[in-house]
Amino acid sequence: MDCTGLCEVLTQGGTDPGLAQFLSILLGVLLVVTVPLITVIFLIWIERKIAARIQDRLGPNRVGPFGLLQTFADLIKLLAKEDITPASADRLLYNAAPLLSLAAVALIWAVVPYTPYHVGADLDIGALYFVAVASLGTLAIMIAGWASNNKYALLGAFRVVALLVSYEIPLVFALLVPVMLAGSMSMVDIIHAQSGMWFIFMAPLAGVLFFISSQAETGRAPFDLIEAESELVAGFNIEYSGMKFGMFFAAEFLHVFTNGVLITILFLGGWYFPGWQMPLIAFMWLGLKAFIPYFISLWIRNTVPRLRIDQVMKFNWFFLVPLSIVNVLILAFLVMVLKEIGWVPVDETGAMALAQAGFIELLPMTIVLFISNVLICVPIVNRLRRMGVEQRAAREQLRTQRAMAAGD
Amino acid sequence: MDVLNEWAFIGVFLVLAPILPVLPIMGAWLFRPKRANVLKSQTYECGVETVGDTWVQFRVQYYIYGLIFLVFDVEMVLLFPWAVAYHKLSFFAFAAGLLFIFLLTDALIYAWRKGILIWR
Amino acid sequence: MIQFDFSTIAFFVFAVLTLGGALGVVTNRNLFRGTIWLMVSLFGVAGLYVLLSAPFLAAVQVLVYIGAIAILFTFAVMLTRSLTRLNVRYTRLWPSALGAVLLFAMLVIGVIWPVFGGNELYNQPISDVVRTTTDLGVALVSGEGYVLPFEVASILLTGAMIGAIVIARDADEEEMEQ
Amino acid sequence: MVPLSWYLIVSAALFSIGVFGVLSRRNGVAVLMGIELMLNAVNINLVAFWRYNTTIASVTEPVPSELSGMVFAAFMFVVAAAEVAVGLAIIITVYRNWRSVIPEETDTLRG
Repeated sequence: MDCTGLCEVLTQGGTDPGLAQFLSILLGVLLVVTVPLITVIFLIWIERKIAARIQDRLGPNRVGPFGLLQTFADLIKLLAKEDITPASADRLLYNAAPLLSLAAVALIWAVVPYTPYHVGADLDIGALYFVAVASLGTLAIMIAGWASNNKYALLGAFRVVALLVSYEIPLVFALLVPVMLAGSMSMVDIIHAQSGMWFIFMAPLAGVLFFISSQAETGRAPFDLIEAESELVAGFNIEYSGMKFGMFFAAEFLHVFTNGVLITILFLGGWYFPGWQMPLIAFMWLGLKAFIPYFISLWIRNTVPRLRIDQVMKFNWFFLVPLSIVNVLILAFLVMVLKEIGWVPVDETGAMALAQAGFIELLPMTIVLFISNVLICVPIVNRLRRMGVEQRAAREQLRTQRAMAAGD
Repeated sequence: MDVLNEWAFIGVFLVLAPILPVLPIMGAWLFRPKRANVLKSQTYECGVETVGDTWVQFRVQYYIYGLIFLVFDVEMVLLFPWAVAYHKLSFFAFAAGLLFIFLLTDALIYAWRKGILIWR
Repeated sequence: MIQFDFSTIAFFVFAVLTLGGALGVVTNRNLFRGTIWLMVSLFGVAGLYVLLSAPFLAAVQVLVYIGAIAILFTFAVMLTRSLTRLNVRYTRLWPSALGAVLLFAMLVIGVIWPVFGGNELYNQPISDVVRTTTDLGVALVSGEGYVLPFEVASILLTGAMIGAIVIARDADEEEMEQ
Repeated sequence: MVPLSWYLIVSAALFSIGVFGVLSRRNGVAVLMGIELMLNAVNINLVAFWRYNTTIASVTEPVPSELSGMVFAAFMFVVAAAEVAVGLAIIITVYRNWRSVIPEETDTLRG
C-alpha cells in the first residue's frame, strides 16, 4: 500500500506503518464525513430562506444575523424533544432505520472529488457505487415503515418505495450517458473527460432526465408522495419523533444538495475551472455550480403542486423510461458514427478520449449531439402539448355537459 | 494493492457513517424528557383505536413494479461494462448492445400494452 | 504464517457478516427480519468480492440484492402477510441440520483441505494484474468473447419478466373480481 | 494475503447453511432465501477461483477467457434475479389461491 502525506509523516515519527496508514485513513474519513454533516446545517437555513422568498415571506431572521443560527436553535429544540418508541414497534429495526437513511446519503460523499487533489476514494466504479449506496436509503424507508408497526407508515413506505424504485430506472439510464462518454465510471475520470466540454452540452437530455429522476429520488415536490400529508397522515416516518425524525429530515435535505453535487460532477464539469487548478478555487467552483441544480430543485419544490401517485407513475413509465432508453441508444449510435467520420477525438489506440481534447476539437461532436437531443425533444414536447390540449378540451366538454344537465 | 487502499477508505467510512448520526441521538437521550406512558406509546392513528391487522393486504401491483425494476437493474449489470468499454468498441458491439436493450424493451412493451403499468 | 494486514482483518469481518447473516436468515421466525439478515449476509459477500479485486461485482451485488431483490422480498412477504408470524418454523429440522453439517464437513475435509489447503500454489493470486470493468465490457460484447450469452441473458430476463407478470397478474385479477 | 482455501471454506459454509434453509423451512419465501444463499456461495467460488487461478497472458491486451470468472458471476446475477422474480410471483399466486405458502400443502396437481 502506498503511504504518503500524513501517513509518511507519522511513519517517520516512529509510528508503525500499518497504524500510521490506518490513522491517516481515519482522519481522511472524518474530514470527508464532516463536510456533508456541516453542510446540512447551513443547507436547512438556505432552503428555508429561499422557500420563504419564493412564497413572499422573510424566513428565519430572529436567531443570529439573518437567522443564521436558527438551525442550531432547532437542533437544541430537537435534542430536548421526547423520543417515543411505539410499544408495538420492532425496536432494533425501528432505531436502525434513521441511521441507515442518513448514512446512505453521507456515504455518497466518499467518492465526491472536492478538488483536483482531494477525493475521498477514487473508486473505478464510482458512478455505480453511488447508485448502489443510494439504494440503501430505499431499504431504510422500507425498514422504517415496517418496524413502526403502523398501517399508515407501512402504506406510505410501500408507495414511496414503489416510486423510488420506478424512478431509479431513468436515473440509471441517464447515468449511462456520462459513463459512456467518459469511458469510465470513476468520478475523477468523468471530470477529466469534461475538461474540454461539459457533458450537459453533449447530452442535455440525459442531464435533464437525471435531474428529474433525482428530484423524485429525494421525494421532493412534485413527487413528494413521501409526505402526502393529505392522503397518508405523514408517510413512513409517522411514528418517529425527536432526534430520530430529525435524522430522516437531515437525510432528505442533504440528499437534495448531494444530487446537486452529483449533477455538477456528471454533467457540469465538476471542479474543472478553466486555467486554474488551485484546490481552493476548484472547491469553490464545485460548490458554486452545485448550487445551480440545487436552486432549481428548490424552485420547483416551492412552486409546483403535488401530483397524484397514478400521474407520477404514468409520467415515469410512459415518458421517462422510454425516453431515457431511446436517448442512450441514439447517443451510442451517433458516437459510433461520429467516430467513423473522425469527428471524435481519439487516442493512439483508436479509442475515444475526450479528456485529451480541447474545446475546439470537441465542438463539431458537441453540436451534432446537441442537435440530435433537441430533435428527440421536439416531437415529444409536441405530443405532450397535444395530449394536454385534448385532456383540457375533454374536461371542458364534461363541464359544459354537466352544466347543461343541471340547467335542465 | 493501492486499489484496496481506496476501499479501505470506504470500509472505514462504512463503519463511521452510521456511528456519527448516533451521537446526536445519544445527546438527545441525555436531555430529552423520558416520561413514557401507555397512551403515548400506542400506535399513532389520530387517537382512534387501531382497527384490524397492521399488515393489511397489499396489491400485487407493488410487486410488479418491483419486478420490472429488478429486471432493469440486472440489465445494468451487463450494460454498465458495455458503456464503460464503449469508447474502444466497434460497430458490432453497438449492434450487440442495441439488440440487448431491444429484447428487454419487448418485455416493457408487453407490460405497457397489457396496461399493467397504470396505477389503479 | 499469515500476517494480519488490512485485507486479512477485512476478510474475517466480511466472512463473519456473511455467515452470521446467513444463520440469521435460516433461524429467524419473522420473515421481514429474515430478509434484512439476508441483506447483511449478501453485503458480506460484496465485501469478499472487493477483497477478490472484483469491485464491479461488489457494487452490482449491493445494487441488485439490496436495491432490488430485498425490496421484492419485502413486497412478497407483505403480500402473503401470514408469513410474518409463523407458528411452525421448521419441518425435518434435525435431519436437514445433520445433512447440512455433513455436507460442510465433506466439502472441507474431502475437497477443500486436501486439494487446496496445503498447496502453496493457491496461497497467492497467480498474477497481480487486475482486470477492470472496461475489460469486462470488451469481453462481454466481442465476437470471440461472450456476446452470445450476453444476448441470451437478455432473452432470459425478458422471459422471466413476462412470465412473472403473467403469473402475478392472475392473482391480481382474481383480487379485483372479489 | 488470504489463501484461496479460506474463501472456499466460507463459501462451503454458506452453501451448507443455504441447503439447511431450503430443506428445513416450511415457508416458500424462506426456501427462496436459502436458494439465494446457495447461489451466492457458488458466486464466491467462481470469483475466488478466477482471482487465484487465472494466468494473465499480457497486461494490456486481455483475452476474453481471462475474465471468465467475472463474466460467469455477472450471468449468475441474471439467473438469480430471474429465479427470484418468477419464484416469488409463483408464491404470491399460490398464496392467493390456496391461502398457504407451504410447498407441501399445495399439491393439487398430484394425481
